Amino acid sequence: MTEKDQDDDPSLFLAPPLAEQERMVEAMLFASPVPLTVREMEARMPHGCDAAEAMVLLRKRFEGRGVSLVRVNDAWAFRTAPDLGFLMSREQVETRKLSRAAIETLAIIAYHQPVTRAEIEEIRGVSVNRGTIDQLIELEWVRFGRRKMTPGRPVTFVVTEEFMDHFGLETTRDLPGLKELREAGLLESRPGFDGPPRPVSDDDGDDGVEIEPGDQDELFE
Amino acid sequence: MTEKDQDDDPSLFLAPPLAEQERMVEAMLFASPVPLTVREMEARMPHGCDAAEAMVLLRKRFEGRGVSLVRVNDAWAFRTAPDLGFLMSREQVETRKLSRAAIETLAIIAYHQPVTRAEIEEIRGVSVNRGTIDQLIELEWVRFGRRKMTPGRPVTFVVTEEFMDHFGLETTRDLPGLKELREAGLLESRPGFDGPPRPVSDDDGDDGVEIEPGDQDELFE
Amino acid sequence: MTTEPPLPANSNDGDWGVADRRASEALIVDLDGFEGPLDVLLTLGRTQKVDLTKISILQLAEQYLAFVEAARKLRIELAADYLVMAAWLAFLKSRLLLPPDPSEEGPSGEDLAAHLAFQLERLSAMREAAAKLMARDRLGRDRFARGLPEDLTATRKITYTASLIDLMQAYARIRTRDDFRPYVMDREDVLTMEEALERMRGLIGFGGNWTDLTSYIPDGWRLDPKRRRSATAATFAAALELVKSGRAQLRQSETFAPIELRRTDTE
Repeated sequence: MTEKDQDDDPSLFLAPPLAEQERMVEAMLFASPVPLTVREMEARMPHGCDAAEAMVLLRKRFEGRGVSLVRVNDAWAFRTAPDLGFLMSREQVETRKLSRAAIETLAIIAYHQPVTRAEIEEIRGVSVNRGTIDQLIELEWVRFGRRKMTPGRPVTFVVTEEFMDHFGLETTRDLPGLKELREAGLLESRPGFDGPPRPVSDDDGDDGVEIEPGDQDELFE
Repeated sequence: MTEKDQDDDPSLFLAPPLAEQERMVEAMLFASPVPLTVREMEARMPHGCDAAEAMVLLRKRFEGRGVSLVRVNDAWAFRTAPDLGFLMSREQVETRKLSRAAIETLAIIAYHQPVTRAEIEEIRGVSVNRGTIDQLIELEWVRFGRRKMTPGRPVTFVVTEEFMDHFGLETTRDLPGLKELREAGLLESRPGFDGPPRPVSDDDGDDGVEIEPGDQDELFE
Repeated sequence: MTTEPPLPANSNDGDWGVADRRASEALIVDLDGFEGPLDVLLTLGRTQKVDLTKISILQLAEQYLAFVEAARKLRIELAADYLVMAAWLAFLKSRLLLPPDPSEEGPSGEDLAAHLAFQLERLSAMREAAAKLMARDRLGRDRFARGLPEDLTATRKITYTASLIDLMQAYARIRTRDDFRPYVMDREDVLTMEEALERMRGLIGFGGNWTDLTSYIPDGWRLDPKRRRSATAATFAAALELVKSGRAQLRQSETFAPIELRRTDTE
């Protein structure tokens, strides 16, 4: 290819036409099992390519198709259109059924992240079973976040990109009903109250950890 | 039987528009782990669909694109365009699980960094193969840190940014301590769960391993 | 705020008490299905058939106390959490019924009730959110990733991977291993019975007279208390062995007096 020679001499270098770049982006996204960021794609493409622009074209092309481009945070992936799920019964993966506790815990982590175990317990009013968070981590839907800057510096939990990909969320801002919940003040914790007794967890009777308002904002900026 | 009748009487039955059928074929071929025949696809589609005709449209649509439809015996599959193979080189990495020795060594480095080889050996209770650390360095998860100001000025090891990226950590301080691991259900509480207890013979007679209290506090504060 | 006169106790029991008690017993039937006291409160709250924001916390407290009472009558053991909540609600109820005491510090009964209402609303909201989340078009169920892995077999590079769980478990394994290490005795300061027996077999031939057993303790085992204890025990056990095999006799004049050993004269 003459491309090689061009690379050696930058003055002669020409980025491939945009249509060609679109093909490249299409191929990479098709081949990748995980969502790819624009930056990751660009790193593989010849010099001078603009993956973001190619993405714009590609998205338009796949609008309303049987497979479409979905965004997961900063990354992109091809996924089949949800209305065609009925055709794919054979591809459906048997997922372990999550317990009610696990589902609730997952939702609390998603809506309140970063959230500590003590906060999850406060919201649910019961102690979190060992194994519940473990299961969510194993599913790769939950991971450890930054430690909270409160006494005891407890670890926090946050949801992952796999979680977003699984539930078809572009960003955590797209969580269903998030705006309403926030407006209703239901995502705040109201510190300073001797509310009803906190659940008695076996091994940490410790911290009355309160969320500082600032911590929450970080998530939903 | 009734199927036959319906087919004979088209007024009773309306197949989805061909464009819709094309979407279906597209989605099925994309999601299927094996190439699909026209007959297999038609079996999954609503009555009256003509997968062969939909395939004609779909093939045309993908002509010259970054992925194309290829025929494998009687069946069809999406493949990335051969001329774009150079973009796919990264997809061909074969990933293997890290050995137990390597993951243990890595864990010790992450939790105790900066740490010398002698210290790693002390904590693991067995000697560390040269190759183990080399492997971790090659993976770019571990690098050399500053020399320790102790006799012999031994080199230390620390974990890298790539390590944090891979494990989804912002800082190593976010690594959970033993108590938190236990709470998340990540710590087996039974001895001998993953193998027989350590032999008490001479091969690890150095078992009076003491971790200085200081080390511990730092970790599990 | 108008302070209503405190209601006489049980005055309105007749109004909803019976139905409520019945409902409480119905709840107890599937107590296992509940996720703690807050969950029970939420379920009880729903029976009020009003918006959660308009719920009567006083009535809710009554309902909950009836629930606990019913459990007690049916001799059902409630977990501690439930009882702690009952105690707290009884306290809340008294706060709500009595006129506020101006000298009292801390949040008022109304504040506490409002906070409980908030918690119930929040839990309920999280449940709805969870249901909405689970009802979304999910990957692997409604939406699918590419099924066919790319299998261009050009250059194959091997890379190693591990998950955070692997890492943490490895670390936990190392750090907890010592806890589970089988107990090993430090052998340096232990004289075994075999060693003592070996030694005494050689010496007993000279023991024609009654001799204090402690004189059989080897040199180097007499001063250090730990060593002396071990050697004494071993020597005594070895002596018993010798007696059993008929080679020696033991005697002790009184409790705690020295134990003496003599060879059995076979002639």
